[in-house]
Amino acid sequence: MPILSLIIFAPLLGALGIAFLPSSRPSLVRFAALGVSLITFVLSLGILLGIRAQGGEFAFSEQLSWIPSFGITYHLGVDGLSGALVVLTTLLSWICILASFGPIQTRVKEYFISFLILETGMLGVFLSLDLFLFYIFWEIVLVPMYLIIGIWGGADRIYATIKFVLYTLVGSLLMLVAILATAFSHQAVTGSWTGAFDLIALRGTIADPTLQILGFAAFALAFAIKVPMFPFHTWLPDAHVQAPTAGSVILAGVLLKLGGYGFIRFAIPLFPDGAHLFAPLMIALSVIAIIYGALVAIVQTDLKKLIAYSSVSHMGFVTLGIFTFNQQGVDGAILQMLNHGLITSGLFLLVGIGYERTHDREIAKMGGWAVRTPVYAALFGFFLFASVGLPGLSGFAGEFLVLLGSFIANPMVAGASTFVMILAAVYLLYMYQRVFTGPISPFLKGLGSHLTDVTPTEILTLAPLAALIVVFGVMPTILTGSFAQSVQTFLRSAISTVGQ
Amino acid sequence: MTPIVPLVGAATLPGYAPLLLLLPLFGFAFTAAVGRRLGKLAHLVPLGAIVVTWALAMSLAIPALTGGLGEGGASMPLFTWIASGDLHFGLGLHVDALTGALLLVVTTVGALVHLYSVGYMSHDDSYWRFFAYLNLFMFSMLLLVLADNLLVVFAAWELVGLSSYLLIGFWYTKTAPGFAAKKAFITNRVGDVGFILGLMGLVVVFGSLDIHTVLAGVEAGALAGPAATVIALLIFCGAVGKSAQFPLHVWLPDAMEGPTPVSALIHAATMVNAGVYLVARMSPLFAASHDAMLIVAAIGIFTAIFAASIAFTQTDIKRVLAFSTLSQLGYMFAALGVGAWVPAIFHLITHGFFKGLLFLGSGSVIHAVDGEQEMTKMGGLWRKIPITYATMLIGTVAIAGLPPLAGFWSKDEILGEAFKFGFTWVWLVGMVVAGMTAFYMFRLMGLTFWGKSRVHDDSHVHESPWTMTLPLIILAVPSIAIGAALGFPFANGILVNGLEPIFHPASVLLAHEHEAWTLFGIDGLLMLASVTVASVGTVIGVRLFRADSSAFLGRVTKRLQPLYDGSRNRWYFDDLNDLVFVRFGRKVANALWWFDRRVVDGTVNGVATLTSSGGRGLRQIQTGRVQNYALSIAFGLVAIAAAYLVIAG
Amino acid sequence: MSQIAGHLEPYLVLSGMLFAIGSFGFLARRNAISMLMSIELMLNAVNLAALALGAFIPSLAGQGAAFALLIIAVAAAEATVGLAIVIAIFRNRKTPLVDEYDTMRQ
Amino acid sequence: MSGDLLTLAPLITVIVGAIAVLISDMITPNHNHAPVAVALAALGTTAALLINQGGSSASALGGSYVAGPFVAFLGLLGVSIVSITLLIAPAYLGARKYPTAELAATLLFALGGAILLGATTDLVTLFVGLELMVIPGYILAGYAKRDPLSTEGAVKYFLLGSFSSAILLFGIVVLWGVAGTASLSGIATALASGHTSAALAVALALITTGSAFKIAAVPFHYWTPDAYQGSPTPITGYLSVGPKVGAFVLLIKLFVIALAPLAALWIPVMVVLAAATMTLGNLVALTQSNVKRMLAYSSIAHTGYLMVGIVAAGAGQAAGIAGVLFYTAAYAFMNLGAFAFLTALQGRPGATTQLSDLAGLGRKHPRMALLATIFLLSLTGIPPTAGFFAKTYVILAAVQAGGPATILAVIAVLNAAVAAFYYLRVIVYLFMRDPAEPAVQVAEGPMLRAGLLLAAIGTVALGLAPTPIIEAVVQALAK
Repeated sequence: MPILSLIIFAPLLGALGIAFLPSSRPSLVRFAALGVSLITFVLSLGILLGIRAQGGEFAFSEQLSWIPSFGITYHLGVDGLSGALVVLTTLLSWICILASFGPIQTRVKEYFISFLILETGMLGVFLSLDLFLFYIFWEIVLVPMYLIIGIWGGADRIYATIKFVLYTLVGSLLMLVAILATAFSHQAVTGSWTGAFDLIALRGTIADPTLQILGFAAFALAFAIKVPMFPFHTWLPDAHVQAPTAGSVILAGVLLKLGGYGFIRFAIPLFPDGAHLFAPLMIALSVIAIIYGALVAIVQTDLKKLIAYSSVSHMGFVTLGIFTFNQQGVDGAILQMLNHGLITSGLFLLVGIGYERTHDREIAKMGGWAVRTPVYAALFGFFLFASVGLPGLSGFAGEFLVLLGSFIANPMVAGASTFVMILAAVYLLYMYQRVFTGPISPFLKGLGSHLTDVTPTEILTLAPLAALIVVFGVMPTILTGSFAQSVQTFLRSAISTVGQ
Repeated sequence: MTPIVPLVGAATLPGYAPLLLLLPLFGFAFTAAVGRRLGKLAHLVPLGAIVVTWALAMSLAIPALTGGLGEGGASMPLFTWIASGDLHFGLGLHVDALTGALLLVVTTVGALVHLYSVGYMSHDDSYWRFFAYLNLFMFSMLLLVLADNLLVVFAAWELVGLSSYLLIGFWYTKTAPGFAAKKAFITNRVGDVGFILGLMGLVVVFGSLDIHTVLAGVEAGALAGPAATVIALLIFCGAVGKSAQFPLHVWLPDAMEGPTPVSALIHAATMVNAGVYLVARMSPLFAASHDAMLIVAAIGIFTAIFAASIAFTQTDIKRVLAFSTLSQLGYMFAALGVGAWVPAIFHLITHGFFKGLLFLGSGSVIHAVDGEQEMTKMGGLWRKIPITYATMLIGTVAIAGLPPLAGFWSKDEILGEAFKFGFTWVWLVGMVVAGMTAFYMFRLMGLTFWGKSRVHDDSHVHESPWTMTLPLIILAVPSIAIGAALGFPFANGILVNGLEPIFHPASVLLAHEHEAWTLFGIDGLLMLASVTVASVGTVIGVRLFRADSSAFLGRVTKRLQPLYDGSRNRWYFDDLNDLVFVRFGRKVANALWWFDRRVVDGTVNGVATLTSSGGRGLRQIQTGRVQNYALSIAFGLVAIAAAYLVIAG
Repeated sequence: MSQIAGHLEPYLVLSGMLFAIGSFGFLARRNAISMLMSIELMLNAVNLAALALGAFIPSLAGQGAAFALLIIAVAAAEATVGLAIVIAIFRNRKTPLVDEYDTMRQ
Repeated sequence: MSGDLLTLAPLITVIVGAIAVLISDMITPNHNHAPVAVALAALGTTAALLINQGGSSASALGGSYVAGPFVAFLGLLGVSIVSITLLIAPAYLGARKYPTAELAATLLFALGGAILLGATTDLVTLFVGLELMVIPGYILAGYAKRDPLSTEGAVKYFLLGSFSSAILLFGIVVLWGVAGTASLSGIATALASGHTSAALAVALALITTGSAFKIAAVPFHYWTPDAYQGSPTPITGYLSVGPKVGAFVLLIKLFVIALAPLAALWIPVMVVLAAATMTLGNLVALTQSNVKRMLAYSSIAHTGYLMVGIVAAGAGQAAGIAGVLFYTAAYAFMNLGAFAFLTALQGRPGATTQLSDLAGLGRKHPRMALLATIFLLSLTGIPPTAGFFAKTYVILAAVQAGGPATILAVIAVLNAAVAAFYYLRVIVYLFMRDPAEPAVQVAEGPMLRAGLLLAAIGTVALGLAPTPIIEAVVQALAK
């Protein structure tokens, strides 16, 4: 049974079904959407268990001929890496849908339809093994996100959403050219289109040095924009600030990961020589992103912007780890992706919860929030320290392994990056102190009884994240073990042929 | 000779050992979850947990110190925490004499502080939260001393930092604690950056962070020269941060914003000793680099005198104690730096007890004068709160280093060994500090208890409840006796015998050899000297502050105005930090923020604007007139023809 | 007469000149009708070329006339449609001058 | 002779159909649907005939007319274009008291021209076919004879069109003379030497100019925006796809087939023209506030993308022609769809097509807005839509061709990103702005809905399952 297709298209089918529900009954729509996403979540847990049992590099493979004249196939497969990301996606999806129950009151139906389509797109990206298929899902993700930010976003949403789409589009269109060039070179070499778009068939076969360099450059640009790496990051703060809470969550939790995943799954295995050529640049940009993002975060006045810039800093670890090309670095990078997905999502959920009550994110207006809503403050503190990289919470293992990997590669790089440990503490604790501690601010006082503590539903959205943060903090080996094989394959495929 | 036998050879800990961690952890979890509903009973579970923990700890510490566990101590591997490729960072417990020494202080003072807090915090409405945090701290601190892997030590290192953050900022509705907590955490992080980098260095060299593996490697000479120096100093950075040594000392005085039991437990008796423990634990690593040792000694002794000089003029009772803590910690690092490992740990223990006592005492004072901390608003309290007075006096005598109380033994050993190992300058400064210590401590006593009362309304000044005085009394005992108990007979006490094997390899690396201790020889003289200095300080202190002699003091300060101001303002060090890191750092961040908007994002938007303006320009050519259109066709034709003729040649 | 009659070039040159004149007329005139006439001139120039080529190039013998005929037919069709359109706009604008037909621009 | 008739059957059916339409109109005057019905019937028959011709290839008129898969493909495409136009037009014309019979007849004549153009193998028939397809265009542009804009557009279109026709014709004649044959393949062989005389260069220049005008390439594009904006919206829809498809067939026949030996000569020029065309089209479209005019400029940009395919084809990549053909099909559906949408918005006479008119449509008419979104996404080139595969196809061809073509491909995708801005802006107005006051009155009616649906189905189907069309295209070229 094609379980992967089932997982990818379950949300889409759900969306179609919801399209026929009456708009007049929003609660029905809400629960339908939640149900669909929960089913998808359960299914994805199923494959997670199956991966080990199946063996081989990719489990549950499906391959159907699609556009035979170019050897384009509908090829799906899952391994430890994509499996983990798929579960992250399905988990965050239902959490987001649940978290949208309250905030989204206009055009409810359209909203949840877009959200489920978005989920399909994201899952497709993680499960595609055919470059063409991958690209299609990659682009599909844009549309619902465009609508989610543009329709349900904040005051300046249209500028933000158009910026987001155009920026991503520029990168991905060049990637499309690179994909086609790769496919054609394969066809030119082998004389047939068979496998010209198939990741597994292409890996390690691209000899043409120019294609190695240009191809990698094009892929890297697309992924660097998505991650986002310095200096392609400026769409992120705008998008985050304008997006509705769930949008921010999914953006930080999954969409940014598409970039990191792209590097590991496609860009580097396909173009190892190009990757090694660009590695110093990528590492430099990552280090800049790590430090720069943190420094800029310090002076942010908007809660969401602050977390957005912290994402830039945290995602810098991902790219840094990947381009160390050693076990620790890559393990760390993947851990960092997953943990950033959990932690930052939590932070955005919390900011959203606060926004629900205050309709404001201006740090300067806050102060002494903890006085009124201790539980909220405590939860915020928890996710905040996870984000600071406190050992015992999941953030630490990833960052440590990345730093260790980069130290092995080049101690100077590690030395520079490690300083973010201080900066992260500075911008997060400084924010926490200004928002939650001290005497209650006039603005918050003015809200009176509106400033309620977290509701059970909101706790329900945060609890799974918190639990996972603790579990993966104490036993990150659960994760590292699950994707160990993927990392091995990656490291093998990442060996530069011109290197020796 | 294999001083630290590798893990395999070591005895295994009794099965209940993990309870040392699990009990406080449970206490924390339980109280955090339901403590709120328990109201004034919230302390029962945490207190119970800690008392049991104390009993268990003793059952391990005493044999450990008396060699009952064997030279290598005992271990118990638990599980692999982080693994990547062939690197495994496991969580395991290890107890040896050094651990035992720490367990002794940590659990004893810990248990007493819990008891003390029952009274001290009784009026606080988030009573439960306080005990939850205390248990979290105990868990972290015990993890720190029990862990057998440096990465776990680092984790615990951060966790004690967290609990310290939470406890300093306990009264979050006030502004100051928030600042102080943040400052503490961030300053510690500065040191931790060095720490973690050092650990990475060790991983690269030894492929492991298992303490025994690393140390065995160092003893085998696998790490030497500049590499050793760099790594040792990086790790020392962590110690400097946690133990508040210069220049990262700034957080500790502010940390006094926390409730006093916290100051006693975390910022006097236990957490701040973590740095000393770390350096002692890694003694061979430091011993492998002469430069590193020198720097440790220098930082230590400088902090000692620097802090003491500030303590002279502070008027907040807790801050005086805070600076005295810095100063005493400086002693310990000086001792470590000169290779006097055992005395360092010895002083750690004694200081833990009497400083704990002094802080709890000061808490009792503050409690008595309802929240007042300014000594200028105290005085003459000894009649009102005799128990507090008596116990604090004991503590003061102990810290002053007057025989036969605890401080004398350890401090004397430090100074003696420093001299004997040829660090005359350390010894000299140490002597001066000893005198200063005695002086400012008696100044504290004088301003607080002697002279006539300056309390604006001393009608309801009252002695504290038994839950508070009992710990004082209990702590007074070790403050008197523990020095002799552990340190006598000289150079052959329990502690020496217990710790010697642990530090033996380091001493070997330093080529220190111990000649027999001679009462009527160098050792006797040194002892005499230190006692003399201490007594001098004491006498001056008592003379000046027994009765109110502010007139004379006024004249002295007039003469030494700049020195006085400098000391009063902590030698302007916080202002310097504020200038360099806070103000300048903010400028940098703002500059980057400007850069991000104007340059990075500016480019992006610039491209967009350029494109659309290009469009606006181009649409002008659509004039709407057929002739122009026709003309452009004609021109196009000509141009193309020309192009063809050119290409065709 | 007969000397030149033996050569293809003069015809082509003539046709080229006619075509150029026609184009110039089209570019220069402002009156829609005149522009239409200029186009007719251009088409006739083409016809001339077609006939000449058909006459002089053996492999094209006979095709020239057919080609020319088709061109004339097309030209006629164009002219009809053109006049209709010009009349239509003249009704709307009351002027034959094309440079006043510039409502739509940019 | 009877064989000829069989081969010519589709063409004849179309012409007869056209006449039948006019007769039916005489019989039942001022009855708008009868002529359309007749026309659709004729189109149906034509389609059937074309399909059954699709397999084999037969020739008629002494070999200057060759029916086969290629003609079948073009014919069917033309049939769908004309059908959709006929379905959407009545709602618009009816509301403005314009007849539909003439429209139906003219469209059928034009279709005949297109079929002829697709089937021809020699210059003479080529020109005749072209004119037969183009001249109806002039009539259609001026279809709203009482509307100053419509007539103004028509005049511009007509004057410049016939001017360029003359230029093209002159070029064709000279080429004919130089090559000494009218047969396209014959010309290719005659020029095989690759030797170029001045006369040939001039002929090539004239032909390039003439055909560049027909496809509306910069700097010969000026007529497009005005003619498109002026014409009644559904007719604009037709003009933006029908003649364009024909013009690209012209390019394939003239450049890719006849002038293939001179590719080295014309490729550089084509590359420059293509780059200029797509860039100008997109940049100016960015600044338009009138959707109709914006789409006019966007159609110029699409010409640029299509030329990429021609360049690739010139460089010897069969995929180039295939790409062009697929693109024309995709473009036909998505662009007609977009114009069908605009038509629907102009239910009331005098209704404008300003962006602001679209504000909040997503709330008032979600289905209509959804369809519009599909067309716009396809025009942007977002998968899985026809537009995406079309772009991909020509870019793939360009990448295969390598050299300047690849650079052109990169320019093309960057342009696509620019284009995304103005297409997405329409979506912004549809969904992210509050409804305009007074709200637009959307025309309804089964025919219009059918037209929209047809276009949408084409757009999505070509996106989700492009294989059949690709196969058809590839097969059409296998001759």
